[in-house]
Amino acid sequence: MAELTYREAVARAIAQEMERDPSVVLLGEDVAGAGGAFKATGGLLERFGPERVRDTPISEQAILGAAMGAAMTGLRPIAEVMFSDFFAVCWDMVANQIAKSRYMTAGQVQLPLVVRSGNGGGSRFGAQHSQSVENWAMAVPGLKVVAPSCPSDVIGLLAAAVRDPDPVLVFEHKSLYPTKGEVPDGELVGHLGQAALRRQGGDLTLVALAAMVPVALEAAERLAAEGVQATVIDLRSLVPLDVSTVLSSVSATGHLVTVEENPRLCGWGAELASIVAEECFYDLDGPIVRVTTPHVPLPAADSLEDLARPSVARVLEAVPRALG
Amino acid sequence: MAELTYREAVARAIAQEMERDPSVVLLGEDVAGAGGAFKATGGLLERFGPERVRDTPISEQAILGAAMGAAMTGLRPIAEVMFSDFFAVCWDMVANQIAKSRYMTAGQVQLPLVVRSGNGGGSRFGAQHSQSVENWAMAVPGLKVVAPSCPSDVIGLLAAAVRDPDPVLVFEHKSLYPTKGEVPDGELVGHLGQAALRRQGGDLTLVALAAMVPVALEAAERLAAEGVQATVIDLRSLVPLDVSTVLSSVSATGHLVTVEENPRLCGWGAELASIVAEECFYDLDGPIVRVTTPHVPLPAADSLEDLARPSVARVLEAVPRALG
Amino acid sequence: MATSPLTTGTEPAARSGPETGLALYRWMVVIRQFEKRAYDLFLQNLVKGTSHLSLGQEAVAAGFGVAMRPDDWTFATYRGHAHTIVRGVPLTPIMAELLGRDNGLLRGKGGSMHLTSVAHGMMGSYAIVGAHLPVAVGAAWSAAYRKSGQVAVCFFGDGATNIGAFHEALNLAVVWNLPVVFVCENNLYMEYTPIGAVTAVPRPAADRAPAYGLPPVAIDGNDPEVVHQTALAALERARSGGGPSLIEAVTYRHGGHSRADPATYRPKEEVADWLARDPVPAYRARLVGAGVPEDELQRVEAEAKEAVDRATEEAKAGPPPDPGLVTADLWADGGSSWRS
Amino acid sequence: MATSPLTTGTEPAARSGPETGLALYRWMVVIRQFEKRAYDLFLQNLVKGTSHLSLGQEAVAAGFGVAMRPDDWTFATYRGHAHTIVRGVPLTPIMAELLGRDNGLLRGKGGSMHLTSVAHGMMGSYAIVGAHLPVAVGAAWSAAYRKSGQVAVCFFGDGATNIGAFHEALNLAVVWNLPVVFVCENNLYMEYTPIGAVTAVPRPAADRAPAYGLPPVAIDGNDPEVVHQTALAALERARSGGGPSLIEAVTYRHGGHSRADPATYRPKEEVADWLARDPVPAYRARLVGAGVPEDELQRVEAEAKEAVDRATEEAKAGPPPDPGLVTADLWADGGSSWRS
Ligand SMILES: Cc1ncc(C[n+]2csc(CCOP(=O)(O)OP(=O)(O)O)c2C)c(N)n1
Ligand SMILES: Cc1ncc(C[n+]2csc(CCOP(=O)(O)OP(=O)(O)O)c2C)c(N)n1
Ligand SMILES: [Mg+2]
Ligand SMILES: [Mg+2]
Repeated sequence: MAELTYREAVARAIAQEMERDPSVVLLGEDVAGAGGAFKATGGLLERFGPERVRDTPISEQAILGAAMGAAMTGLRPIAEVMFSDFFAVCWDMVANQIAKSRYMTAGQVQLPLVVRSGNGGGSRFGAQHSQSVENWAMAVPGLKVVAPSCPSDVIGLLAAAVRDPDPVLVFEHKSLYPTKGEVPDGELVGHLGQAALRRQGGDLTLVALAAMVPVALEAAERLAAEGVQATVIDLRSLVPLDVSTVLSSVSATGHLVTVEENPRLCGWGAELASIVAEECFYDLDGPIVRVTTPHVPLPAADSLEDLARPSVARVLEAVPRALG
Repeated sequence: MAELTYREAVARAIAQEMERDPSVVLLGEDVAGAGGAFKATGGLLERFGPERVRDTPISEQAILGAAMGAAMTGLRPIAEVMFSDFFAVCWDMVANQIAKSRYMTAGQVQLPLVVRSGNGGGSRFGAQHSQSVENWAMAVPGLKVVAPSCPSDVIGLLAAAVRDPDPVLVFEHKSLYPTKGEVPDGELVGHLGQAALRRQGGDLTLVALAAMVPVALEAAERLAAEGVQATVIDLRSLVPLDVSTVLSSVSATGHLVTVEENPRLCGWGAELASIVAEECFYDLDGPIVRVTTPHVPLPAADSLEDLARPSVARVLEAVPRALG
Repeated sequence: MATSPLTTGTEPAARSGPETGLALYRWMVVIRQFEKRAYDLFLQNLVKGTSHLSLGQEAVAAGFGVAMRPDDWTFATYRGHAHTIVRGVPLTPIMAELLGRDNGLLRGKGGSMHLTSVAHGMMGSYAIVGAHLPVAVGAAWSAAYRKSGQVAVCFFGDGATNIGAFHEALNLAVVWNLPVVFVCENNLYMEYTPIGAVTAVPRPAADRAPAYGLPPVAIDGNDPEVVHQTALAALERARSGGGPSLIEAVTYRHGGHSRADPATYRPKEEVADWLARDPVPAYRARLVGAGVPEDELQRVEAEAKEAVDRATEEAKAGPPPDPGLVTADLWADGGSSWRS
Repeated sequence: MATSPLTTGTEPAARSGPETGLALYRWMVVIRQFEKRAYDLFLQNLVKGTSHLSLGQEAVAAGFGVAMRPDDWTFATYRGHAHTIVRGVPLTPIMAELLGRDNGLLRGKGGSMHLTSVAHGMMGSYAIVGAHLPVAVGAAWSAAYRKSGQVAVCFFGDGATNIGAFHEALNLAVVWNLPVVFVCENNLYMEYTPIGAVTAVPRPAADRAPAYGLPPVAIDGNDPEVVHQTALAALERARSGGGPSLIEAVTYRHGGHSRADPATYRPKEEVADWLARDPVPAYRARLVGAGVPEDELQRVEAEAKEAVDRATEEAKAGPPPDPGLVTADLWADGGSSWRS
């Protein structure tokens, strides 16, 4: 056991996989010489050399295209898109090429690749550097999508992503990079598609992802003080989605609140709510309530950004509506 | 009254608006000389001249960037993205620039622009030319989103979009271009954000969009033959979303089935289902069921594509589950 | 404009020998026959989706096909039948794919625009303009990393030179000095708009080469020997660590952009001019002049026709795709489940 | 590499007069003082988000600012304080925006990376590399369409020359012959990587100009008079229907890429070299040499300092933004409702 930061966990996961498999390579803007804009890839150039750890021009389409072409010809690339907002400049590569090639070719094209990206708000970077866009990826068939909330999950999910035969997008949350957590020693490999039960309670199910997990947990503590016992599920993986963990919890509690950072419309919370409203309808004892950022871009000023993103207070406000 | 095709309606709407307002201009690949890849802009070059109707290179980022720059400095451009799949190559312009500029600048930047695009499947074009991506747009705050299902709505919504002070994405359905409908004479201007009640029935609410509207209507006829009376709502506009029309219908019928063409996860159906599950929960008498394309890209072969897209049969299959 | 005089950036190392000549001719004829048949089948409503033919552009595919090593990689656009054929992919599955049958190359899932046969080094046909240039760069990176000596060859149209991905791919390929050959088939038109009307330079690819530190190369894309020699030189350069090449092959499509496009937007004289320079009869005449016996050419032609006939019959006999394919092969496990 | 000898593509029409010289110096000093203050405030934890300073690059903004007509348009990157200042936007709202206050230029909604003042022709600061080049093209199109004589001037970094939007914007601007001036501030680095390490040509912008039919222009971006004269010529060319220009102004940032980046990735000697060519003292010395009285320069400096002091105080006194702003101004109706 050792305490690591979330950013250190990224570098450790990549090193673990590069050590194990010489076909694993890393590319992106400033990932090599500078160790990454978020300092999450520090030391990798020194350890694995410039053939495996490569700085690129500011050319996201070329970065992802290169990852794709390398993956289909035998490498297992890890590409970095510095801020997840920049997926917009290479969305064709992600949504039309990487996601669809295996299906269109009836399974001929293999794409074992990983795209890591700094996602989410809280850093006062404004609308073009703060988005939570995991729902963009979730909406596109052919992409696996994970978003770890703690250092040990960073390692477990990133390692699982590298070993997975399909393309996986790993959303690292920017505001979590400096956070710390205990990490077991030795090799760590997780599973894609397993939610984690972070807290057990019989009155209500709270589902959250990435930076919203601590928010949900704190809300659950406050609720406990008022006598309401909440289960908190850390979804961890959006595709594959651990539907059964959510359904069995909601079956037990009868109430669901989702806590998501993306803007209001068409987020993973909407998907989850719809699944529950279809598959678990008769077990529901109250409305399903989603706590989200309102349907606006994130403002830059600290006070405004804090108001926009879901907070413990907003979760607490939502719970009575869900309990009905 | 005259009978027009859906594609003729596009040209008529644009002509109506260009006639009225000299600041309206049209740009896109092959829209001028060739009258559009779908022949939906025929005759406009001849009528309004090469300064107002402009062919572009294959440069979608430049097309949308040019539309944005022109809109913020006094023009009202209508840009064409030939197939909506190509939004992926200019998604930054749409999602990060056009959608966010007014908000980020506290209202300083005005963006009265329209982006039209051929959307949806049914043409056996395969995975990269058949997508329904209206949910991509719906998920991004700052974009208005409409999708007409008939020629008169094409004119009404397109005209309303041109006159709207905000950016509007108009999803024209490729498989509807050859379809015909009655269109009133004279100027036609619709409203963004009004759903249309296409059929009234007390037992069930079916909600559909664009090419799924005829599917839902036919399903409703078949249901009527079995004694189940369905209301069919043509959503028409995703942003603004006519929530009240949907809620009041579901309050009356107690049952909701959505019929959407996009892949399974995070579509407008999920959003609508979630809204109903939150705001109308106590009026629901059964699970909310979504009929969608499965979470796969669209296959090219006719038989496979027909199996993948929602059909009357799939809607009929879903109804008993919704009725509980 | 794109009709400006051609320059040959790479001098042919040697004239092609008679065997090469016949090989070039054979592929040109096979492509010609195949594409004409595909058009007929489209008119018979048997090709259901869209298709983009290479009629008139056969010399480019043939010249490269003959020059490439079996383990080299092809990346093509939606106009990819010809490039698939020259890699030795059997004609039946190609034709069956156009017809949307279960015996299609992609079992009907991809259609005409996405022909792929990884086993033959045909790494895909891409329907988003420009998208495959960065992908080819990635394949070349993998070849360089593994020191495999493979080269990625990437074909695209004149119109693709104006999209961002072109720029990013060229720059990265040069910076990383990768074994990739970019081949612009300049057929003077994007869909319906002349490339000269929307491009800042006369030669859309060649005039951009210096922006990536590469020499400008524009060749006669209707001359299979020029194409073949240029291909050999570029492949050798790539294989020996000399880095990328960008080649503009000027050519012309005889028909419309896709399917039933009558291509009325092109001046009659221009079409007539280019038809007079039809690469197939022109090369035939050249071979005859070089002493290749007439009956040998006729044999090649008959074999091509027979192969296309057989492929047509076999394709037509194919069943519609298994319905289970709709939800198959999204993931490596063969399925498409999004829930665990 | 980017440090190669500079060439001046446009010959200065005439030496700048003393008034112009003082104007250039004034803006350079204001920018210098403002940026140093922004850095101090960042260290005091008052600037909460990120910020990208133009310390060392003042001559580019000043040279263009003095040359532009009031109704011309500026499009800048996240490194846009300087370009906002030279359009005459008052310093207080700029500073208040950095501090995230209600009296900020964008009421705190945009922050340092998105400074915009439409009333001053400052049409935005864009934080996605390359995105604003096509937008500037659109503004130029609108000027041409309305025959307004306005010019769009678009500033970007060396790193932006490798992204697709650069290519698309340049091509379209030339094809449509639009009044737009593209200015590459080549400060030799993207974030932390030297531009020469990731670019296929030595001069990232100038060496690409011919790919769009434009002459290669690289100038000394630390000499405000060279910048000013080049700007005048390009603006005049654009205004008179001569079409776009692409100018590479070679310069250097004194500090890190953003915020507290210590910029240790740069060789000490390189930094020392460029500090020795600091444009502010260098230009001061030149003006003194040209006979501008010392007290006039001191007055300019004192005024600048006073203006920045006042802006700082007023900004600090600003309240936090009205909470209602979170859901304001998504739409033209002032709100952000997505339901009707
Ligand atoms: C990004 C993108 N934009 C537009 C299209 C639509 N489209 C398909 S082919 C084509 C013309 C391409 O012209 P060119 O590159 O010259 O190739 P050619 O078809 O002539 O071989 C266009 C505009 C597309 N497929 N992808
Ligand atoms: C599309 C995109 N990719 C990456 C980034 C992250 N990023 C911000 S600034 C920067 C470096 C830009 O370098 P340059 O263009 O030279 O401008 P400079 O900062 O030196 O002024 C990078 C990579 C971004 N903002 N947008
Ligand atoms: Mg072409
Ligand atoms: Mg720079």
